[in-house]
Amino acid sequence: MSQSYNRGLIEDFGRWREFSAGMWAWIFHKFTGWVLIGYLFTHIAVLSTATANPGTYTATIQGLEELTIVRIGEVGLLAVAVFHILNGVRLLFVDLGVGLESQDKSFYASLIVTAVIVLASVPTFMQGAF
Amino acid sequence: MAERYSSFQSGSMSWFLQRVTAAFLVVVLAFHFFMLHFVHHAPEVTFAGTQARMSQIGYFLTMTLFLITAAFHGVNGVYAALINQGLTGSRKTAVKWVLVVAGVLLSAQGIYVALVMNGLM
Amino acid sequence: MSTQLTEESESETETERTETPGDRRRAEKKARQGRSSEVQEPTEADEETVHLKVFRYDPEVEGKMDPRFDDFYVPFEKGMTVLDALMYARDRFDTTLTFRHSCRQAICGSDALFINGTQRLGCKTQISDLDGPIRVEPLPHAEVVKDLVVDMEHFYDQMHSVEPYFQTNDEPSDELEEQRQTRENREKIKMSTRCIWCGACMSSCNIAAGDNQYLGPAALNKAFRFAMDKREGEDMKEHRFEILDQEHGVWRCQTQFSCTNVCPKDIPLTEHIQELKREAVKNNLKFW
Amino acid sequence: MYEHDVIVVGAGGAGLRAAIAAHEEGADVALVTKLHPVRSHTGAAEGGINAALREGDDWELHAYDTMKGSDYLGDAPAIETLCQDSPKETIQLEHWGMAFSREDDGRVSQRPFGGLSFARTTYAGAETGHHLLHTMYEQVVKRGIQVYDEWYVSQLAVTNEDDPEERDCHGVIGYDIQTGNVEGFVARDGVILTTGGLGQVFDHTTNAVANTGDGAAMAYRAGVPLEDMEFIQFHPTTLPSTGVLISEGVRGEGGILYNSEGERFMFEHGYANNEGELASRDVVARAELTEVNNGRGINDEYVHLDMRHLGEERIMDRLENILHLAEDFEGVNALEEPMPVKPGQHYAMGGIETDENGETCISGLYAAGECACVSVHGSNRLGGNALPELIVFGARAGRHAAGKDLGEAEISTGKTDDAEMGEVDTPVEPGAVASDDDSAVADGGATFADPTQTVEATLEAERNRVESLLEKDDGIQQAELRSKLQKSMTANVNVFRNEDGLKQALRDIREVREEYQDVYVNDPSRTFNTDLIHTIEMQNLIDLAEAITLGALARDEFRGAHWRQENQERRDDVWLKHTLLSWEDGTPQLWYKPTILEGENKTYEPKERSY
Ligand SMILES: Cc1cc2nc3c(=O)[nH]c(=O)nc-3n(C[C@H](O)[C@H](O)[C@H](O)COP(=O)(O)OP(=O)(O)OC[C@H]3O[C@@H](n4cnc5c(N)ncnc54)[C@H](O)[C@@H]3O)c2cc1C
Ligand code: HEM
Ligand code: SF4
Ligand code: F3S
Ligand code: FES
Repeated sequence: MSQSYNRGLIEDFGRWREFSAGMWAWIFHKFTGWVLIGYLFTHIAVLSTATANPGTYTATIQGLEELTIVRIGEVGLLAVAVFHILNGVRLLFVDLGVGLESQDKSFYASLIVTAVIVLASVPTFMQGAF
Repeated sequence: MAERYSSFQSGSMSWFLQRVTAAFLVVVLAFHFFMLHFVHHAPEVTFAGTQARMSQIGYFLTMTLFLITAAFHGVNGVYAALINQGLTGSRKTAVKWVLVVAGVLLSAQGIYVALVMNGLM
Repeated sequence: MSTQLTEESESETETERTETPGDRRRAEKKARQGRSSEVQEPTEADEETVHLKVFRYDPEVEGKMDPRFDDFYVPFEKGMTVLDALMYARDRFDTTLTFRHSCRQAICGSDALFINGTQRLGCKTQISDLDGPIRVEPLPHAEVVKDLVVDMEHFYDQMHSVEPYFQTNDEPSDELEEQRQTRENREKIKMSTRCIWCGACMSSCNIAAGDNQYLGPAALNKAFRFAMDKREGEDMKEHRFEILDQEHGVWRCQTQFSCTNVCPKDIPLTEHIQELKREAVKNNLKFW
Repeated sequence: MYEHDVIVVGAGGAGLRAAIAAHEEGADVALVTKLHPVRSHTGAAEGGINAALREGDDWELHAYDTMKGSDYLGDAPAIETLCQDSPKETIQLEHWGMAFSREDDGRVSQRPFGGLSFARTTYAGAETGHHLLHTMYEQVVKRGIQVYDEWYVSQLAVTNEDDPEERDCHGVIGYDIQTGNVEGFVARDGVILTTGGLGQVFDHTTNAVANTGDGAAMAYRAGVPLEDMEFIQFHPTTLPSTGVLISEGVRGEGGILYNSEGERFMFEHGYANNEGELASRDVVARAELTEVNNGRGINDEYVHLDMRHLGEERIMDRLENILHLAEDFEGVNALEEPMPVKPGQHYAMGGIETDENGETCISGLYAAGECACVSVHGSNRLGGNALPELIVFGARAGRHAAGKDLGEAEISTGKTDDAEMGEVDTPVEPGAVASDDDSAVADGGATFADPTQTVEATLEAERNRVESLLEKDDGIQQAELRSKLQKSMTANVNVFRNEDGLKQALRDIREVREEYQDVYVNDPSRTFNTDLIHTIEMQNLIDLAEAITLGALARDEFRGAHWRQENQERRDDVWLKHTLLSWEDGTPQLWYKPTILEGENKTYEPKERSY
């Protein structure tokens, strides 16, 4: 073979503007999945305070909930979880071979529905945060 | 050509279980969020409340199963993602066992915590 | 092809040829070549002119060793395709412009290119459907041999690795006796048989880019074509699933749909891959 | 240097079939092809494969149709072999898994085609060629046959005895397009040329850019006669900007042709008062051009083919792919506007003279497929008869080259006692331009006893040629010459031919030939130098254009696809014979041999060709 020129990885993420719906869905799903498993570890760690004694547990949870940053984080988590769920359901349908022609529409729908749910939940989540 | 699939290793089970766990998670995760943020509000969570819920055997079992499936789903997802990025050979084996251990520890710790909450431990 | 670095280094550089007068003159010619950057000024009114920005690279020619984009201004004609414009630019402005092409009718699969950020066949893309300037590049995730020509070897290897040929254990003994196939079964495989090996799908797939061994959408589609052909019989089908069910087989697909989006033959690639996954799961459950 | 038993040059339908057949005979075979096999133009064929498979049909009917279609210029032994072998070769494809369209009972579908007395055109959707090509490539992969793809064969390694019939072919010279290396290929048992069509001689063609007739030109210069080159089929409905074929199906379904004045000229100008648009291909093509020449063309170039009145439903049902073609390649929405169409070069009936076993007069040199002329098509090819030719004669050439005994051929090759010398009055000297560089004239190497030496000597000459083309750095570029040649051929050697035009073409060809002496390759690179490849191809186009024109000038009659203004009828008394051209070391020599009309069981009597 003659010499050839390897363009390396630059082209991949430098070209994000050219990504299609399916690719974005994949990237978001990945991202949200990782956030969720990361959270799961943290979550269990926090809950582990229960093994020390009940007081610590209650104090920790309530202490954390008093922090605005935690509240905001929770809204973020909700967004992440809702998107992962909705897109997960979309993927389950794709796996079953249902609705493949409108896979891009269902992705956009997942985004919109996520946004709506998250916005609607903000009052509940932020209750008493400020 | 033949050597391509001589080390025959099916990916079908992990793929399939990832979907099955996902289907299960949809339900429980929604339930969990709803329970902890809408029915009871997170800021009002106390050990007593948690203990009360955990004492119901149905809730306890659901949460345990939730934890195990989520741990499996999450860890398996991470593993699949890494392999898709081209992880192979001994690094792959290493990552695999690290993830398995992490998943098992997570579940074990989680179950232990639940049992404590339950008041059984 | 994967954008990961391959393990073995490619050290097949040509052995030194002895210097002949020809070599010297060619070297001079090369040097001249490198200096003159072939830029055509727009000649006609802008709407009548197509502005092409074409990727250029040549491992041997000075000045082209560093990849660059060249601008060409080609007079527009009704019905003009990107391939027509490239041919015009080559024949009138710069004969060193290199790209593969042959049939001009979307059947030979030679001219899959990266046009304005999407994998398309040059011959099947109307200029009038694009916003200018039109950026033409070689297929991403493949090594560039020269200008718009990429190395297709990896793609062919993947295609060959799924045993892309009909096999059956009960071929009719009479040379004039046909194997029967129902219309439904033919319909089932019809779309999958349309593949022209252009490589657009493979180039568009991020997973294929990350995993060199991933069979990729085209090869999986080829496998689908045979696995679903009832003439091959059940034994063969099982054998085919052994190939598909391997680590770098169907499971690698993350349903990104890029392949389906770019396929110039409108083959529902993702659908076919998903069906293979389901079949594979079904098969494995059966063995329990 | 590479060495194999059988070297097949080209990997379209004919080449792949030949390689498989030779492999099955136990030969070590290699395919050397300038395009990857699946890129070959066989993939573009739409219609189907003629084969007498069904009850009520038999090979003799097929043979009769073919002979009639050829306007009695086909050779009976070739036609009968085609028709006898086609069924089993077609079913062979089915056994290899080809995705034929199916009937309710699960058998392969057949449809009616022009000029056939039985619906025997076996098809796979509207993409029969694509399936045929891919199915056979798959079999090549299965058998592990060696493929040298993107290797351009630029020369045959042939010994240079004075008499071509005494020459031997020992191999070929290939140029590796990817690396620029020139290498020799020794063929122990035979070289099979299957390089396909020569459409690029014209500027408007349904053929691929790669269809430059390389094999025919190389064989010609090596001493093999070219047969019936004047017979070129023009298809009446091709898209003006690309030459993409719009199937006859549109007219079959009721599509109408209009000129710029909105007249339905097929009737209004009396070209075909009965059949109208459905008259045979050559009639319609001539009518369209007459309209354009008389100033009634659109943009002075084309006419309109309108199918809007058929209604969207019917169009979607039966002609859907036409909509895509018009949209993708011409930017026209055929549901809303008429499609522009004009005649385009489509198929070369003539080619390398071979017998039914594919062998040429040079021993060890074979040809099959469109580049060859066994003479099954005579002066006019029937739709659906080219694909069976590929598989039937491809397989025979492969087997014979690999050493299988196929019996004595009935068709003779080379100048035999039957040969009748011909003469044609040309305005300029045809043939090679005299020069001190002999390699352009003859086949290179001296006569060596050892085959390898023949290849080596040719290799040396070829390396020098490539070297000198690359070295040269000013002069004229091939693209300019190519377009000049093509324009002249389309203007003068198109569907209308007359003495003046043909002579003009010869003058133009001469001019191009002389300018070609000055050609240079602009691209200095050894990597994928398509400029160089096109420049080498250009030489072939010149030789073939000249051969076509010489034949057309000589043949002063109207037969099949060849029409002469001076003599607009078929003249069986003088012209029931094949035109042959021999290169004679640079000086084309015209001669004729009689058509063979005696078949296995009967003699075919020339009749009026009317449908
Ligand atoms: C649009 C269209 C539709 C058609 N429809 C039909 C139909 O319905 N039915 C029918 O019977 N016929 C049809 N034909 C005719 C038929 O398809 C062709 O005649 C036939 O496919 C030619 O096949 P081939 O193998 O001879 O050549 P090709 O398929 O053209 O192959 C030529 C091969 O030679 C190689 N080659 C050429 N030059 C060189 C070189 N110098 N060195 C190395 N390799 C070389 C090429 O790479 C290629 O692999 C159609 C033709 C066209 C153009
Ligand atoms: C609630 C419902 C959920 C659904 C429907 C769901 C669905 C899915 C699906 C279908 C996949 C596979 C994607 C693919 O392979 O293409 C996936 C991946 C993943 N999921 Fe979930 N999931 C859910 C919850 C969770 C939870 C709770 C976690 C965290 C513990 C999680 C973590 C992950 C991770 C880490 C991945 C891998 C992502 C990647 O490919 O990088 N998921 N999910
Ligand atoms: S599947 Fe489609 S995109 Fe992929 S190689 Fe085949 S034709 Fe090209
Ligand atoms: S783009 Fe790749 S991930 Fe699957 S759906 Fe297509 S193969
Ligand atoms: S040139 Fe053949 S597919 Fe575009």
